Amino acid sequence: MRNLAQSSLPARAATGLAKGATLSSRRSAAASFLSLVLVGVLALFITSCSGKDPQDTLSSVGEVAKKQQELFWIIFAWAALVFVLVQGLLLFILFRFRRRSENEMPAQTHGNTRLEIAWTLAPVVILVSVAIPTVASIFDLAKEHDVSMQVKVIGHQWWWEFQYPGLGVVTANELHLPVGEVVAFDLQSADVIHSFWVPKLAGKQDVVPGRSNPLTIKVDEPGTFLGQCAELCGIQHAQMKFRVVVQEKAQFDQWVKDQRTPVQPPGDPAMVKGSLIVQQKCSACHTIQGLAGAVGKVGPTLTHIGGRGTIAAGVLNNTPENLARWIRDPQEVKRGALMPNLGLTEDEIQAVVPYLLSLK
Amino acid sequence: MQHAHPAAHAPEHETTTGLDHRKLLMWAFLGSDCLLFGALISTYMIYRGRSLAGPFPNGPEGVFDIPFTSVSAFVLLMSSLTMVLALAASQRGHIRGMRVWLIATALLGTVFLGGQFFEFTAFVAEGLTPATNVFGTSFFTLTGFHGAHVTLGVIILLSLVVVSLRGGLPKEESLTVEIAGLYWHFVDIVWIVIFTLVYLIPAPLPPHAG
Amino acid sequence: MAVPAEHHRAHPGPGEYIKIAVILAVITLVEVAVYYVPSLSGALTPILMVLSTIKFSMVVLWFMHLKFDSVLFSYLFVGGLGIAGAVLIALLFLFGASHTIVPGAA
Amino acid sequence: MATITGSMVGVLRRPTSHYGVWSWMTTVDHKRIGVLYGVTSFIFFLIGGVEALVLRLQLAFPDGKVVDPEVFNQLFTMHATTMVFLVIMPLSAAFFNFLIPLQIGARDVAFPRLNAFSYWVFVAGGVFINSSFLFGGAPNAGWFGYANLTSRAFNAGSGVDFWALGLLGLGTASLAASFNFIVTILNMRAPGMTMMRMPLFTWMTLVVAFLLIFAMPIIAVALIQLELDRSPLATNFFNPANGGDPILWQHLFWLFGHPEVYILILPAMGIVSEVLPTFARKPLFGYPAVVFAGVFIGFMGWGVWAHHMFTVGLGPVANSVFAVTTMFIAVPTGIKIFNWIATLWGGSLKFTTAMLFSIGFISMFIIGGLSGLTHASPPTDYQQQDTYYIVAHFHYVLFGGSILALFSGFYFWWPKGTGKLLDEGLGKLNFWLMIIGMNLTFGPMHILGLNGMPRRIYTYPSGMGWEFWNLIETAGSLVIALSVLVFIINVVRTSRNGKEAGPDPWDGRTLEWSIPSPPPEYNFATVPVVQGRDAFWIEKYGLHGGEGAHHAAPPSHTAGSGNGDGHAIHMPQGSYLPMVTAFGQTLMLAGVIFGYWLSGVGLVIMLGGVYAWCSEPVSD
Repeated sequence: MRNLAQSSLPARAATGLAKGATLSSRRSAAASFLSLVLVGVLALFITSCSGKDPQDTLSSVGEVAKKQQELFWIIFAWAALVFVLVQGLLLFILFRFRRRSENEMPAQTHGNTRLEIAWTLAPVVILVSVAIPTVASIFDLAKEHDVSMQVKVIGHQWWWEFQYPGLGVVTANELHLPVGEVVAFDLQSADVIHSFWVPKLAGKQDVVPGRSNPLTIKVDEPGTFLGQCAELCGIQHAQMKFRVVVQEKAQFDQWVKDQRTPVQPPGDPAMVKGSLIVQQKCSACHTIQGLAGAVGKVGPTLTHIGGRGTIAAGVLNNTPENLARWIRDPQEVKRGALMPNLGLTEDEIQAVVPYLLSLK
Repeated sequence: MQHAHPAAHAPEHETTTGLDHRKLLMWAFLGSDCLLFGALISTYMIYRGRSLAGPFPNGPEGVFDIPFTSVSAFVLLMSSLTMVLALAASQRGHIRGMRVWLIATALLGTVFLGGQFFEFTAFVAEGLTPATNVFGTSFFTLTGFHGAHVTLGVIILLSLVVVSLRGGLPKEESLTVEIAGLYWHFVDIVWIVIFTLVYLIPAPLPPHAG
Repeated sequence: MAVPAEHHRAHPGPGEYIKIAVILAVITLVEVAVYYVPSLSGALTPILMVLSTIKFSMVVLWFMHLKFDSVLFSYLFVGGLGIAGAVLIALLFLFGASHTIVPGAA
Repeated sequence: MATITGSMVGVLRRPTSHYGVWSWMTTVDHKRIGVLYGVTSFIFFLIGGVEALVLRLQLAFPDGKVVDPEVFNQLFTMHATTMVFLVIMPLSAAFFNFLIPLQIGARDVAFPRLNAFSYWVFVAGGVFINSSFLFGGAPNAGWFGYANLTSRAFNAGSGVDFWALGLLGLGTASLAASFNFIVTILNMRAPGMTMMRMPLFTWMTLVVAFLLIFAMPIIAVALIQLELDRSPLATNFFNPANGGDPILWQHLFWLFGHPEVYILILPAMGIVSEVLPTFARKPLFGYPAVVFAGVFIGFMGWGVWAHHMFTVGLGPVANSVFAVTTMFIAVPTGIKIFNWIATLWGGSLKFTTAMLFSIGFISMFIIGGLSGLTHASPPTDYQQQDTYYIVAHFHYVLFGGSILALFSGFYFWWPKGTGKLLDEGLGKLNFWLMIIGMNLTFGPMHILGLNGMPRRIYTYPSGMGWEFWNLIETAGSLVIALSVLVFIINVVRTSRNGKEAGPDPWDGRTLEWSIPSPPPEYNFATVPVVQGRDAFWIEKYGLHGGEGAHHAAPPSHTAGSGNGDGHAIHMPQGSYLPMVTAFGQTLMLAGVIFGYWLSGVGLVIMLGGVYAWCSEPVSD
């Protein structure tokens, strides 16, 4: 068997091409399908770069995400090249070597060492040219930059807590960052594994109980960016979202100042009623700085909840109607959320909502 | 086209490699079982020095009793000797000798198990349970799995004795003893590893402990 | 390795088994002794690793007859043993190198 | 004990019939077990498929209301668990069982009853896991079951227990089968069948069996640790409050999980490596390279597991190491693909349905491999991890790869198993619907992933740019469903009035085509003597075959001189005991959920089964 003559592929390719010119125009079904796939897949990729969508990883804004995107395109280019070459070759073969008569018996080629070495080495070359920028990028991203601010992120089922240790600010589900500054995140979890991800700003990093994971983000233009948990963390994993508001330095400083101001006792008697109900019903789980007794740590802080864009971890826009709906029956909005139905009367709800929204 | 003559493949135990099916299976199983203990030992080693509260394995608050464990490790080691002696007897057709050595091996295995039971009881008395800390968690699981292997081994050995008493284990069947022996020796070498890694090499104390 | 499966060497007899067992017993004694010698505590881990490797190999080679039996058995066993060892080393490296543990957190 | 089992054996008289349900339930014939594996796992394929359809319906539109979030989590967990453990693995096992003895020229496997035991444990395990839907809810923590979401504190129901215990049971099935096939392949080859003459499918089976026996114990340990954590012993393996580390679970899971990926794909590669040469009328190009590439992929599978964990925070060094080893896997994979393509080059390609599926495999697998390259690089993976991009990637590998190849195998070996050809017209319709459906379903997932859509979310709002492609995917999934329906119609129709296949409908190359279809119980009336690779091809066309040497009447092993009529060949008798033992083992596992007394009952049944098994002669 080993004595069989080994025909050389290039030689056969040449004859194949020569014959190809006189082939009938009927293409095999498989070949036409594969060309369809080839064009289709490339077209799909190109249409995916529209850039308007809020979590598009290919229209990055943050510095880290931009570096990751650059690397993606390098690797994608290699992949696309290989894709076109190999699928093209496959198509050609299917077309060229289809069986024309039931009696034909092709040359019994068993192998070709030189060719096989060639197509072992070719991928190695490509892989090396992918591996080098990969490793460089891994270490570049892991480098300690000139950090100007620290933020501690604590993942909870199913909301995010953000602590600014240097600034004495604690907030939830809405992260404010100053433009152009390098922010170092310290990611921790209060319960199960989550993953912190703002696609336009940086790739994700897992949030693991018992560990503390680092992540750096730097954004050079202001804007509001969406993020969400990327690791399955239970029934409401899908609804564990947050927003990142990147502001000019002055606006950011103003926000910090507002956040540090404790809640003032309300003057309006309608508001007093709301504050009393909140004190009674909410304070075991929620903190409101300045409201006596409201020091609970189970749920997100409600100090300045009126200033946030969304409630229930990015699920609902923060409007009076939505807040009322949420308080009326959290389980209807977010099945499985740890906030129970408090059984407030409609009257009480109408008192609580304006009070909470007044906390800006 | 040739065909093998029907008579040429008559003996049932003739195999491609010339090796017995069951013995091949046993070695493949032992290779596989390496990974079982590999994962258990890895877990123990990863959690070394990561317990948040005592009791710890060694040091002033340590629960390990090295002289005691050394004796039981020695007992298990010697059971490997009695096991090969049983095999040697079986291969030479000394059926009664084989039974004696098999019983001796099972007995030594039982002594080892008794020691392990005593050790577990003592640890629990000192406040170490599987729930106490990650040392307790990984220690009891690892040594418990080993103990389960020994128990199964003892059952196999005693079954062989019973089979032999019914005349089912003549000289020609010594391969059965050999295969059982492979399993038994494997259980012994696992303990050689555990004895060194778990007992003799002291674990670092957690930085914030005691 | 070149020994064909059918012609592997005969297993040793009881005399050789007992000799091996005596060596094993002595090594075990040395192991425990080393454990109690304070001046050796720095080198305790490497000494114990070497000694127990010898014990391990002797049981496998003589009592389990790998020295005498078909090399195929050795492949099967060493395959599993090798992967298990590599996994252990890799995991110890991974957990040793990277953990930023927050004790008692969560 | 002895008397109990003794009387039990007396009650369960040794089955003697060769027909009817009981003969199937007690069979130890590898071909029948293969058929049982195939039918059972195809039923699970339909169940897992329906689960996928519900998931796709939920996600067809923003704010879907088809199922509630808890059910959604259960469905995607069960979809993946089913497809991996109850479909692709056992479907591969169906081919192992049916084909291996035929391909190596053996009359049976080394341990026929152990083989039956594997099957029954698999059935029991599959039913057990799925029964969780009836007992308070299916597992809901993903097929990867990441700790500590699986701990009692965060997952009080018993779904996770069904999952962990069920997988332990299925693990026994895989282990028993793997030991069996390792011994069978090493030890029961026909004279002249050297290792380097074995069919590629047999080689890949051997590699997979080794991967299984080394990988299964690791996941078994992890699952046991999980169950101990959840048990009254309250261990702390994955409990961070007491020093445990949930990341340990991830390491152990992926130490198993990555070899598992190759366990799922290597049999497919083996099938393709049989189909392509047959319909190209050429030997596999570079056989040794393809074999070694397969072995090397299996070996490398142990050094890449942490690429599933790039975002966990292992540090730059570990991430770099695992990135490089992962990329390196592309080399042997590339070797295989190029060798397949070179097999086609210069061949005489006949586009049967089996061939189309195999070509589809190559094409789709290339896409899956290339998208894999983009997340072998950690910095890009930080964006792609846990998004639909990953879902796209592994569906191109597992559906475009494994499932297409398995369908190729159905169409290829169906005539061998049943004696009847599947209809080629319906087969081609099946192929085109399936390949169009899968590209519609999984292609857009690349875009959604890059567009920031995470996996495992039961809902998404409008305005994210995800609506259009999600709808297309759902439509695509219905096309896949249609293609499976066409397959079923094909099976039903041809079983009634299909064309007779004859022993060698495809001008086959390997020994299974030298015997009648379906093969007799003893497979080979006379044991063949193998002269080289593609043993049957050589028999037909001579050692230097091809090039005009076209024999009209191939020799067959159906009849011959001597005792070639097969009547004198004794095959092992059927047995109830594998089933009894498997039942006992499953009860033992179920007892962990339903009460330890049940475990006791199970243990007694199992020990009784083993005891009777050991004392039962191979045939009376």
